[in-house]
Amino acid sequence: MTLSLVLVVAAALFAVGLWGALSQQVVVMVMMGIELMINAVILAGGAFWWFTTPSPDGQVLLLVVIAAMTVEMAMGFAVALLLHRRRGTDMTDMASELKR
Amino acid sequence: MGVTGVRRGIHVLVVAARGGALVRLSVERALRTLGWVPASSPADADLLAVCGTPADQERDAIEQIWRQLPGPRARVEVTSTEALGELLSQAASALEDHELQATLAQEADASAPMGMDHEDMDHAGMDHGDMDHGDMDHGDMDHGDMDHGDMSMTGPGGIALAGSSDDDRDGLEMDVGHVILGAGLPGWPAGLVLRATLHGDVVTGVEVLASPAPPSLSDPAVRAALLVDAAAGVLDLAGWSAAADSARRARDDLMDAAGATRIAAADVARLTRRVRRSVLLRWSLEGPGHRAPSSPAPGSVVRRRLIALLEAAATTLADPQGPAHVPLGDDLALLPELAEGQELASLRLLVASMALDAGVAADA
Amino acid sequence: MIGTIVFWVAALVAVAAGVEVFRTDSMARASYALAASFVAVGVMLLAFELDYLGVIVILMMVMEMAIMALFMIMLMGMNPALMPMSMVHGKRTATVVAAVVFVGLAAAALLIPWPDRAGAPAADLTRSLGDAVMGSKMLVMLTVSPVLFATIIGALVLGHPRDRYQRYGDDLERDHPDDPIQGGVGR
Amino acid sequence: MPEVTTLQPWWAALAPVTLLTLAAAGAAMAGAQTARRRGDGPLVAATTPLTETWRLLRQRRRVPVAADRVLWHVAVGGLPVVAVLMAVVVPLGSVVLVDSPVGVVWFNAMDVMLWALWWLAGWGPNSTHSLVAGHRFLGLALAYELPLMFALTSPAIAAHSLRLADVASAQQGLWFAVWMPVAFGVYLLSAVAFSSWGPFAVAAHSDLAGGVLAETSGVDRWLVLAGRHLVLAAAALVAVPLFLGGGAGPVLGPVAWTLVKALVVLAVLELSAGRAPMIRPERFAEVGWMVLLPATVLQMLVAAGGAS
Repeated sequence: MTLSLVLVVAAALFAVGLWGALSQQVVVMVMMGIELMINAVILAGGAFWWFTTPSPDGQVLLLVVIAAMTVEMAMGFAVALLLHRRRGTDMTDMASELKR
Repeated sequence: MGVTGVRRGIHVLVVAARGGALVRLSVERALRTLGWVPASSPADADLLAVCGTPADQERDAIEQIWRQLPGPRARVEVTSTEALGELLSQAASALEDHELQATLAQEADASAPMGMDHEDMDHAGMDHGDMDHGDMDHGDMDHGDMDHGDMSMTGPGGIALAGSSDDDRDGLEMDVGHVILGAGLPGWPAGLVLRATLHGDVVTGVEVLASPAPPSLSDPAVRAALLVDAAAGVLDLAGWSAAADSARRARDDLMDAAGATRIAAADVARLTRRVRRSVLLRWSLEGPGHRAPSSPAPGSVVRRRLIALLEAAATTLADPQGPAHVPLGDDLALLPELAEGQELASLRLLVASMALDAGVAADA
Repeated sequence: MIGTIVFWVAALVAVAAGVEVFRTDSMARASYALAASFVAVGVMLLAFELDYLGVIVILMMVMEMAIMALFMIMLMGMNPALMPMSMVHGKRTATVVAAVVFVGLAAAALLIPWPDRAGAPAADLTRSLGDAVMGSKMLVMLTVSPVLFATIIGALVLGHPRDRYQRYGDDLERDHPDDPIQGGVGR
Repeated sequence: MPEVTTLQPWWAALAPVTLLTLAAAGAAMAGAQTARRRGDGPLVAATTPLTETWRLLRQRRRVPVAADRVLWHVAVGGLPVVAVLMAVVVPLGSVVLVDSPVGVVWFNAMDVMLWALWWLAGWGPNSTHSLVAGHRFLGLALAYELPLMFALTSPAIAAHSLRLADVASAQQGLWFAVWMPVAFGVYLLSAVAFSSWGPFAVAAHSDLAGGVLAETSGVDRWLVLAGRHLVLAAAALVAVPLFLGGGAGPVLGPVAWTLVKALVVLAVLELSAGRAPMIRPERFAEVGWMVLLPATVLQMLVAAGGAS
């Protein structure tokens, strides 16, 4: 296993996530796509850290990425839930305008 | 019983037909002497014991339950307490009869929807299998106007999907379903059939489809036994099986022809004290069956009824000539009001606390 | 040797499960496919001796997906008996963009001459992470914590259907909230 | 850092066997208690797990219409696997199968796996009762998990390490259970809860017709029931290095002491069954967040103070 190969795996994960985030209609499915992209970022980050500079700083950065992902999820679900309650929709197309 | 050498640990699903409550008590007592175990659901059971004579519509339900027994399986229909031991030992040997079980297994395979895997989507109109589980109603889906075209409201396997409703408590959709609650549930009153509307796991409506026919009893010991049995049912559903088992022992003593009534009366008194004193029970039952703040009486309906049941049993034993308490009719009518907004599990507690098998309902 | 095999199996699982997220019709399966993808990435991190981060990824993502599955079902309303449906728009554009991005990233990964490793990992990586978080990088954590806290509050405010006036009355005059089911402490 | 030898991988085969033996002992204890309550003799009581195993292995399995078989199998088979994974990081005296530097977090991750497994066990069969039970388990999980996390942090803070062997050896003289009673109590309570056992048996309870077990039969049912005892046994094993001084003790060797202590903890967990009414998640959630969580945070501060 070399850095390049691991990065190709990460790129594949990222591309799958991107496809989902762009093509899915339902808010939660879009979020799953974004999650998958962050998953790829975590993997790539881990690989970079291991193969180039294995210092503690890199670990802290990964920790921050993981924290950012939880924030994304929590807020995403909250907004999806609110959207659902207020408008009875979970489709991105129908939520494209933020006004009621 | 006179039955020896029979395998222990057989799991038995006891289903009481309308009016079969008394027979059920005898059967459950027999199970205990045999070291057999009451099953919690058809999937758990080796043996189906039908107590009393089922009416026609009950027969359908029982057939469906029978189909859900995984096998090796056997069934007995107990209409009277005579020859009960013999019936049960025959059933036990039927379980060991390999030829018979092979035939039953073939039958099951022929009637069961085989290969109903996720990928097989075209088995519409199959037999539902479980009458009290997958029986969801049709509903509207508001994804329907999007670009995935016409969808049938029925999913694969002929099972209807959950629907939606306007007055949903949590504001979410697609979680409205209907379940039929009836025979086959452990500790369920003989003959009662309910149709519950669920929003997720919250009950929003209850309709009584069939009500039980409680026995009219002259023997105070038996009357007390039914009351204690009802209390045992509540305790079981509340999760306190140690107390439930003490109650069942007292009940079996009361049913004993030799008459261990005096011992049983002391046991009931002890159990009542224990139930009254349990802080955890009081706390735990504050949730289910807790009335709206408008209700004058504070505390849990279920707990009050439970204590009243045990007290009624004690009174009946102390004064055999005493009155037989409130009739049941108007009490069951209260159920929809009490059940609304409760969880499915709490509905079970409420129903159990009504002691419908005993035919007397304690004042709430 | 075993480590390498585990790594590549995990890599395969991560990507395959990622694809399955969008292929399946079942909300539950989609959620748990994503969880599987995260678990596989967690295992891969373990191969980089990132024990703490690897296990944390597994822990958090399984937890998150267990809850996410509920949201998926809640908002999309499917039961295990599923009907196939396509919930996709702009499929062609998405496919093209994703393919181009993949080719670009993969080419970059393979063609860029990555630098050699500078320095060696600490003997106890978990301890070194802890020292960094509690020492030189404390400011980062001090920033992350209020963000997480604000997220909890914000998400609750947005997501909770009942506010405190509905629970405690217009003048907050009730001792006990008027909830459908009373909580265990009575607040 | 204490000397701990990592065993060769082929010893791994012993892990499930040991854990299964422990779990069988636990199941026998629980069976004996139930049998005694029902008035059966002690011999019957002790053999309950065996007769039940024999019965279930002979039973055919029935799959309801349109069940999600894949996820159901994951749930059913996952329980024993997670239990074994939980237990492999526990040091038995001076030997350990997997000497994870983050053993405490590993245990935590495995208990979170149970969130997924119990819910999937409810989802799989496509039945109202089991699905409601699965949801209800998640409700309970949200209530106990955060206090549990803080309870697990306390010993780690006091020992300055997440490695279970370090945590065990940091308790020379005084067990963490003695001066961290809140953390230990929350740990025991959560162990019962994530095994869906005793007063927390919310995922498999009679008030929902057996909950996740409502449609489970045959070998599937055996795996769930055995998996539950295995998880209890694993939790009891992990409690030994975390709170009970690991293998330390007079006369007997460290391996024996670890097992003896684990058996005692297991007895406490197993015998909680049926002793008290069910602690309903909707009632318990508030207790978890408003009482247990602050209590465990305070406990953590005490642990930090005591350690420095």
